[in-house]
Amino acid sequence: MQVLYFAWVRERIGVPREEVQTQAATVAELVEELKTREERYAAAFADISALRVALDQDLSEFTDSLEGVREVAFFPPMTGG
Amino acid sequence: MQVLYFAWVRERIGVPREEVQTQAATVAELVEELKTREERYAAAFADISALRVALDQDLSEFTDSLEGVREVAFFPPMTGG
Amino acid sequence: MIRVQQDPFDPGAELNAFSAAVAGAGAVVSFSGLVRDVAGGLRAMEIEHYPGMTEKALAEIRDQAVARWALAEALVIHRHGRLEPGEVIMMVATAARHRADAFAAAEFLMDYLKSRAPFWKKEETGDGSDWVAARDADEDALKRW
Amino acid sequence: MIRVQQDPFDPGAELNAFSAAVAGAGAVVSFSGLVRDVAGGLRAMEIEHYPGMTEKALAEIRDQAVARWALAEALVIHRHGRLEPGEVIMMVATAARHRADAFAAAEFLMDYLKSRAPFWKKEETGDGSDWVAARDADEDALKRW
Repeated sequence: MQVLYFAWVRERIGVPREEVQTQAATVAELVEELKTREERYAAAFADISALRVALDQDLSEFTDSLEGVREVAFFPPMTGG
Repeated sequence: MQVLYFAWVRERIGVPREEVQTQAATVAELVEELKTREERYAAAFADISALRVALDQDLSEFTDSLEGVREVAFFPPMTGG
Repeated sequence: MIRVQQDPFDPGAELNAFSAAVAGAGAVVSFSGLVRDVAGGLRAMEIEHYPGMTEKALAEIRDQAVARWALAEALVIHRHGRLEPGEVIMMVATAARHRADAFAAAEFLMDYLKSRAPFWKKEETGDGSDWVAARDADEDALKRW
Repeated sequence: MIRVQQDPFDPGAELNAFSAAVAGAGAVVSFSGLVRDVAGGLRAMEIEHYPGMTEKALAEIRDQAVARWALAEALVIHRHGRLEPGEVIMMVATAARHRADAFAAAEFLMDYLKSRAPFWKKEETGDGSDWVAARDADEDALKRW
């Protein structure tokens, strides 16, 4: 699946998007998997409560299933307007 | 003193303003005095609850004193905006 | 800033000038009131006002809003005379650091202006002409402030 | 109407075009958000967004507002990219028969747009650059709707 990063999450991880092959069933499992990969992921995902996630461009929960999902995006709370 | 009329009060009385010589102590007394003058005043002041009064361009009460007042204005509730 | 005038004005140009003058503030709210059509077909609206008291009442309302919400600026423009359907009757604009203040102050200005500034509207339709009645909802709206 | 764009836009011209298109409605409310100065002196603001999701989120928020307050129309324009102090970041406009609906819908749009549309602001000052933190007050504002 495509994994996208925005704002400081993007800056910490160093890329705006990447293709990720995973067996993770939920967002939370995907996060744990990414954190074990490299230090930059561990740094970006250190405090999950400071992050938001969107599944196929809909705001979602970290407990949500990844079944059928093609695009996962991680970002800090929005500050538009 | 100058007495001014606006909107349908003006239309019923037939003039936008007039000089009135009166000994009335309050707005309510002035209204009673005007009502005895002519039918058009009686018609305009028939229902006091449908009217508002301003003394020297400040919204006021019918019980307020006329002492020192130079300009009295009668009109229906405002409908600006 | 308070303006009471017979001539039309351009709300967009006023909004831009207002925003440029309050560049430090992050939030600008505007309200514009337009002559809308009514049952029977509106031909025109005639707005009567009380010269002198109008400017005084609007300035007082504006000053109250500026003091209460620490606004950077507040603008009120209100027309009088004869207007056609679709024309802009009036506008208010408020500028503040945060949007909640700008919104609250604009609503406050409108609520007071509706029921406390000496303007009266008369609608001319195919059936004749009639003074617009004050709405209870407008008087009630004042109670929240 | 939803527009997400990098180019500047003219809020006054947008307000006039919006008002002309909803001539039947009597009440038009607009909000514009400007880049304001911050402590340390703001050089520029960079707005990042999530193409695709942004338009989707804004359209959903707009549709909710139109349904809930029976608006004649609602407009949202939001810029992204690099902006200088004083530039207009975004605007919303709402049109309704009565002002209470137009005001409520505009505040609702702003509250949701602030915390639910995927935009992120970064401020560049003399001391470096930093992402703007979300305000608790903005998240709390959603609870009233």
